Amino acid sequence: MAKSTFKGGVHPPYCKYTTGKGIEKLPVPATLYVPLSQHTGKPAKPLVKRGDEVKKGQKIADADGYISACIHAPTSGKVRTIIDHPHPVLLMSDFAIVIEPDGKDEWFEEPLERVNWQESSPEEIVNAVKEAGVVGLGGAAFPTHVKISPPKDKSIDTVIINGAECEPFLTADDRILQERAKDVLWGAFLIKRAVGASRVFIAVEDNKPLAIGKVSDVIKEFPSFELKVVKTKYPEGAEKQLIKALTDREVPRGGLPMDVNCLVQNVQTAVAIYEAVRFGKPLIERVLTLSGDGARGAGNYLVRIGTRFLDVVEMTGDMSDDVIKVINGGPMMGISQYTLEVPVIKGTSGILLFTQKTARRFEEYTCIRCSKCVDVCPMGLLPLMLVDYIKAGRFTEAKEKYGLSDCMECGCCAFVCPSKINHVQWVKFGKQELRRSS
Amino acid sequence: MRPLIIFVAAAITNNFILTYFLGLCPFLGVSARVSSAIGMGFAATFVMTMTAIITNLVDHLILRPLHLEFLQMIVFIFVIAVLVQFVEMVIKKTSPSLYKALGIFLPLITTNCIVLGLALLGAMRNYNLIENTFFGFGAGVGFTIALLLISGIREELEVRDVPKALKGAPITLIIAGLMAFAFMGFSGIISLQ
Amino acid sequence: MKNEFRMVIVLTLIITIAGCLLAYTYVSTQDDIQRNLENSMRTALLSVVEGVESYENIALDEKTSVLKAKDSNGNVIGYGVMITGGGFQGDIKLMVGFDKDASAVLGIEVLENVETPGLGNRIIEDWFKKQFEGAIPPIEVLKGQKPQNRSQIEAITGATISSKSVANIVNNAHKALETYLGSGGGGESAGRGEEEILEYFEKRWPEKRLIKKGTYYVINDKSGQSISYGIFSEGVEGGDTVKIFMTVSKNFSKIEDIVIMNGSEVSVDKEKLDELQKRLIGESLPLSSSNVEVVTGATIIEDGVVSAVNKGFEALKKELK
Amino acid sequence: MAQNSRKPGYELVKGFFKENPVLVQLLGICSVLAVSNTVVNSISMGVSVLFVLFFSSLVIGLIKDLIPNEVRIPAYIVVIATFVTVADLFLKAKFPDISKALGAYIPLIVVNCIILARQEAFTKKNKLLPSILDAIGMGTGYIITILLMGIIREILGFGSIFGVKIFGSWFKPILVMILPPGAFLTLAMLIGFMNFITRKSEEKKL
Amino acid sequence: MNTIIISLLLTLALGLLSGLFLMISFKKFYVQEDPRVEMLLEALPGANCGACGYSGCVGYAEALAGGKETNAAKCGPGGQEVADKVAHIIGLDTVSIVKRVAKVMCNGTKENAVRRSDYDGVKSCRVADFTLKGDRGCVYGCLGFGDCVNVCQFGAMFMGDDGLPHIINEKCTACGKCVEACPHDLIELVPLDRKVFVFCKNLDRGPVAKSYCKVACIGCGLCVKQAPEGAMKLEKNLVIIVDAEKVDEVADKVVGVCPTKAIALDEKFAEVKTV
Amino acid sequence: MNEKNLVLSVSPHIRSEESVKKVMWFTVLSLAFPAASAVYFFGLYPLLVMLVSAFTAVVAECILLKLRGRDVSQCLDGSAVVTGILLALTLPPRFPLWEAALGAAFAIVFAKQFFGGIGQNIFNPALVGRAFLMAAFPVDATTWSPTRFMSPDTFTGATPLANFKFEKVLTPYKDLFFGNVAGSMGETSALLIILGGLVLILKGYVDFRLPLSYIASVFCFGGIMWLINPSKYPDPLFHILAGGLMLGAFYMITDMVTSPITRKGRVIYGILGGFLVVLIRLFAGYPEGVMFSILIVNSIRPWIDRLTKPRVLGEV
Repeated sequence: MAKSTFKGGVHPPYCKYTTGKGIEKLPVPATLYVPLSQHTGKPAKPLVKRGDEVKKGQKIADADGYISACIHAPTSGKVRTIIDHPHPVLLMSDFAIVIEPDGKDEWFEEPLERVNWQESSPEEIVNAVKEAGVVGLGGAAFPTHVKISPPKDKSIDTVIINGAECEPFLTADDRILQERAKDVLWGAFLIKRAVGASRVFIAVEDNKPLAIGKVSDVIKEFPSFELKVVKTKYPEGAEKQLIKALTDREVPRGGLPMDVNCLVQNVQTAVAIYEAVRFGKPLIERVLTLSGDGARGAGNYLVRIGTRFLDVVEMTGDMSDDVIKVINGGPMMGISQYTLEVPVIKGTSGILLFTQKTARRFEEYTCIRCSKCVDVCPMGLLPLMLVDYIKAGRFTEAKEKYGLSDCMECGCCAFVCPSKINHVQWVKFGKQELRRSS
Repeated sequence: MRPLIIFVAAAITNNFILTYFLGLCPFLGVSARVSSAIGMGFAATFVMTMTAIITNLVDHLILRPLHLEFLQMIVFIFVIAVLVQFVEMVIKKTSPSLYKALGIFLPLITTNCIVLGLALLGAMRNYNLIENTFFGFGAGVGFTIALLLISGIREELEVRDVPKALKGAPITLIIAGLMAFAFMGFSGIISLQ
Repeated sequence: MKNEFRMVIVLTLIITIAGCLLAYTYVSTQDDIQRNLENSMRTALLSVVEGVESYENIALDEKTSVLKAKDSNGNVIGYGVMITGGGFQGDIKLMVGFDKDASAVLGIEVLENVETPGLGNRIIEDWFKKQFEGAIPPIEVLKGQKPQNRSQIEAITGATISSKSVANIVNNAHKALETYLGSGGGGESAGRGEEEILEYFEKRWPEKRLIKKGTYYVINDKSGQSISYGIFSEGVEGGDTVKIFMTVSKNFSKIEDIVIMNGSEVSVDKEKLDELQKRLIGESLPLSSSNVEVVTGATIIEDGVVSAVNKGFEALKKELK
Repeated sequence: MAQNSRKPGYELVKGFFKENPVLVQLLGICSVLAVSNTVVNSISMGVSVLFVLFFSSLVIGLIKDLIPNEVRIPAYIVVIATFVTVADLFLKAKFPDISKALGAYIPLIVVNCIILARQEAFTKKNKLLPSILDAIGMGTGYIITILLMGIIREILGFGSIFGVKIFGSWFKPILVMILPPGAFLTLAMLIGFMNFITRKSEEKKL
Repeated sequence: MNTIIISLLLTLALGLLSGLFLMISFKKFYVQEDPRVEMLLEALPGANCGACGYSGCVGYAEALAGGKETNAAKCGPGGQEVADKVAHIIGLDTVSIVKRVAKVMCNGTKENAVRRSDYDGVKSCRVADFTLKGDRGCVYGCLGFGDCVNVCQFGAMFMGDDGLPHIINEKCTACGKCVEACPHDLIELVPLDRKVFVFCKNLDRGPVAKSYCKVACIGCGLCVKQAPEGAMKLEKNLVIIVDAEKVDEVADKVVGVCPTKAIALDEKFAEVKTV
Repeated sequence: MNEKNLVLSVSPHIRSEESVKKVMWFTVLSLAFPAASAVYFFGLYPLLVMLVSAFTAVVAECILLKLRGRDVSQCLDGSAVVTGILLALTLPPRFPLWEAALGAAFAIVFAKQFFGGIGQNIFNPALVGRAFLMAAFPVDATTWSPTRFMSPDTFTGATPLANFKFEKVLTPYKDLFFGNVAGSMGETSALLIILGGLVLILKGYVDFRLPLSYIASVFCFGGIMWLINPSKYPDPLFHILAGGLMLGAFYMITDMVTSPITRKGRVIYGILGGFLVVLIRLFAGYPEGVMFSILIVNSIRPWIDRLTKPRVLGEV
């Protein structure tokens, strides 16, 4: 069977070294830094103040507005302060609640199975998800309760569980599928219920045979569920590309998946939803991949939100001395960090430690118009023209003629570019300028 | 067949800009942007076709019978100037939008050597009315083609690292020069009388 | 309102003054310009035919004209053909000199060309032109080889097409000259070609057939009965050559019809010629100058016509005997 | 700059280099490109343009107040055309060889933008004397440019100057210089060079 | 003679006919226009050369009159003279009387400001700031890629060895290009005779600011006390000079009291430049 | 923890192994195929021409970069060498060295540096150099010499195309394919050029659409004309084997900088180019049209790019 895929894309070296490493639970570190801004949308409002005692799972910050999410204490302890601390996404310091664990790790409310959780109404599911502070765990960290409660005029017929972890190095989703396939499917079941969809696709790339095997074992129990094996290609896991590959529907420009009656959720998010609905467990920890050639203890770890990268590294066996780059997320779209002080947040799908060998520096050369970037662009854009126009400061033209806003910054263009042009940086810059001017 | 050959020759193989150097002055300014190139191209094609018709009539009906060929130049240029002025006024009055799109190029065309050059070349080659019409139309199309090609190139060059001293007219002339190399390939396709 | 009138007046004034000024300049430079034209033609002819004292220009069509080169005695010593033909880039205008038999090329001169400078343009170089001296048409162009005979020339390296074009034009010139000479048995006519005249006769008497018999024509009726004779003839008077075609009744008594072909140096209005023609029809042969009424303005050729008619009459009689 | 403009001397000299009609104002490019393949042609064309420019400025300077604004262009252009025709006929009568070489381009002096542009830009707004000086200056500037083009192109393209070979047989003419591309490129280089110098001198001033 | 008479008649007829024709068309098709367009056309050379990028002088004049074009100096053939006239007609000329120059309000030299990371990417302040917040500890200070230097058309700016841009006052025309170019709004146009400046734009709390920059304003407020009432104020951990003249009067006092030398005299700053 | 600062950069943090230098020098390497045929058929002199041409190109690039105040080391990125060698390969086998050098310098200066240097040129520099030489020294640029395997006595000084155009003589396919014919030093052997081109295609430096559409287009248009009048026009196979078509198809029209950026655009570009080749070969004065056709499509390219913008995903 021809595996479905999309147009464009690249094949970076996958380096999925940790696919065979089971998920290990990391201990609670000495201090936790829980940023208030861990999701797309408005930062949460703190509910605690300096000196307060908190319990594990206690809500410490509340969602501020509709597109926002609440935050829970990852463990029990004392709030030392609320202060600016380096943030793994904003690239500068931002407010974080600093918690000193008391070591007891006591629950505020022990997660207990709710009766008849399988029959929860959509409202109940959305509510449970909202209370648990679940956000998209694939990286974008969009508040999940928003995503699973589409407006009345949009109907969703297809739920896609995104197990196509296409970023090199990352194996967290892969492991989740291998170890908790059934929970994932239950999560998908709940999402399907919440949005009233008729079918569920579980999308897994064909380079994850173990996960595929596991899922196909348990999927039989779920009618109207379908396992979809997709081609291994980056960025197969991007929403629009995945939808195109599985359903041949195209999300309109500037639109959302719900415009074509689809909903895409990451496998970990599905698990989080499952836990939130069944046990009322808030999102206080997540599985991430620690990898890269500088990581001595590469593997998949269950980490408390707020654990600093530094702590993760130290608890897993340190790193080699020549690490020169630390990345939050995958190598294609992740964010490089200027310090290891940054904490793990809900959207942290991986921590990559690169040495000189992997994280090579390149001088930007003149574009030779080889147009490889055009060939690989999954959005059908002309990256080289975009960069030309952005460089010339013609941002509106870049948007109107060359679709600047359609770029999803997947980095395929920059990856293949023989001139080592930083397309993504230019595009980010261009978008920022556009925002400023409007 | 002959009018068609004349058309192709004037439009491509003996392109006025690239082989006769006619019509270069506005060419340098107007070729900077595709939008103005299109406007100018259309306006020029229109005026040139009209000119070809009218000067041919004047030539064959008035000047030649009276043996006043030596007056060709002043009569032609005068007729063209009056014609353009008239067309401009009409467009301005009747369709302001068309005037915005085309009319503003009209004064530029009166003083453009390509128009008079066309009239005189047509007279020199003894074209009849139909041939001359095709000749004028072809020359206009050729002018438009050259203008479009060069403006397309120039718009791209705007975001490129052309040496400062060569920006504008010099690089345009260089492009024209290199295009003249390319168009040399067409020489001999149609040899014209 | 006043302004508008001023507009008209000024415009009119300016163009009128300009027109007059130009007309004046034109008139005063006309002679020089004409002379320049003549000169250039003469120079060109001189460069291809030696010893020309005077010449006669007969325009065959827009692109071709034959120049009859004469020595001081008025004898034809050769021909120059001024001809325009297609080259590689555009037209090439040549003056081709032929000997008086029109069999060999005496020389060529390139008058105008727009060939690629330094390449096709090399047709103006002497070595290339010299190749044509004494060449016998039709001329063939060889590439990269030395000519073997007098009908071959060597092409210019890298400019084969231009070389071939020149050879072609020379060949065309030769053809044109031959046709011209062949038609007129001396080739004096220019006003009307032989074919045209024959056509004219056919139109005039559609029921009759003209049959060429050597130098004269027999005119038959439908049934094949010969009814009259026709002949081309020429006469000279005061340095002018006049050529005629006439038909004579079977009994050699009357001119049945006559067409006077105006030579180029004889400038007489067409109406006058027609008038003269009409008067001659029906005149009895041989003609004497006295029995032809004088046509005003045509005196110059009248004597020539008379002598031509008589010469033709004599010739016809001789042929038929 | 501004105060200079009143001196008659400035009006004369400015066209030579500083406001050179071809290199700086980009006027009259067509004829410069078309007729500059030899020095002789360049001079003839240059002188013809100077002639026409001078007389047109003179005449238009004299009658400009009589001409209503609306028919300015037809009127000017007729005056110019008249002088061009005169020049054309004159050349045909007295210098047939040059007339032949310049071919169709003499008539095109009529639409040589330099002439009309100077009338519109200068003569129309100034007194007679400055206008004439301006015309002479601009005409000379034109001659300088076209001559420069002619010299460059003839030397490189024919290996000669004024038709006299100046190199030995070792020299191989670069034919392209006398073809259209050569014309375009040479002029491009001249204008580029001019831009370069202007830029440099401006930088110095600052 | 014949020829002359025929010419005369022909041209007379032609002139009259077309004159009348034009006259009638004028009356019929007359369109009222913005008078300024006429004036501009009058001022422009009328060469219709297209050097301005518009379709001839009319296009340029209309763009100017319509306010679409604000550059009065686009006419190549016209030169300065025409530019002046044009500017006058559309009222564009703003002559600055006091000479102003651009000044960089950051003293975060390589030595003073700590780098937080090793930047790898497009060498442009704006790009670096918008995408990665730059590579210096201070996200308010100079990024040091020289965007301002690159946009300066007058060669009045250069990048010093200290990692900061410097301005050559004599060449600076206060065109404001560099002000626009700086993503951190560090460059200000100031009168040449001003003395005291706050060479800092940092909004972080004192200890934080101090952790990455030796000369950061830590918002201690000592200077505010030295200055006349209302001449300076503290806002978001940063001192702001409200009334420059008053502050200049007590320059030495204000400068002397600053613990980090974030406030400095211009002359003192100038010394750094010459290095 | 180490004291060194961490590297801060925008994603992606891994890059492919390609670089401009690699692409260019590999292209130089692949030019060994046609260069080998040049040496095999015409002796060592062509090698000298290539060296001189490439050297001049690099020097010219270096000087211009210096004058323009750009990074001088760019001259060694290989692109100038490619231009120099390609130019040499399009020249007749006995082309004078100084003229080749002049052509290379012209190509670099006028077609490349004046447009902003590498990646910014509109016209293929090698072909501009070639066109310049064609116009500057028409005789030298069209003086062909026999291969080492041809008898000089019977050699007419014409290329197969010229032979056909002017003498209506067809050259055997075998000679055309292997290269035992007169012509530019690098264009004669279709076989070796195809090999070199295939290497580039497999390496991903050349989009197969370009040579394919170009050759196919020549084949089709040539074939149509042949069907119309087989006695007057050559058969399509002759068209694609003779002259510089192969060199043009694999090395010239495929130039990254001057070819369209979209796949659709490339196909159109190739077809247009092929059409022009047939047009010029059959109807114009020159026997060969490859160079002109590519220069002409070069100038049309901006419009092709403009009109073949790909559909953005989700665009209606």
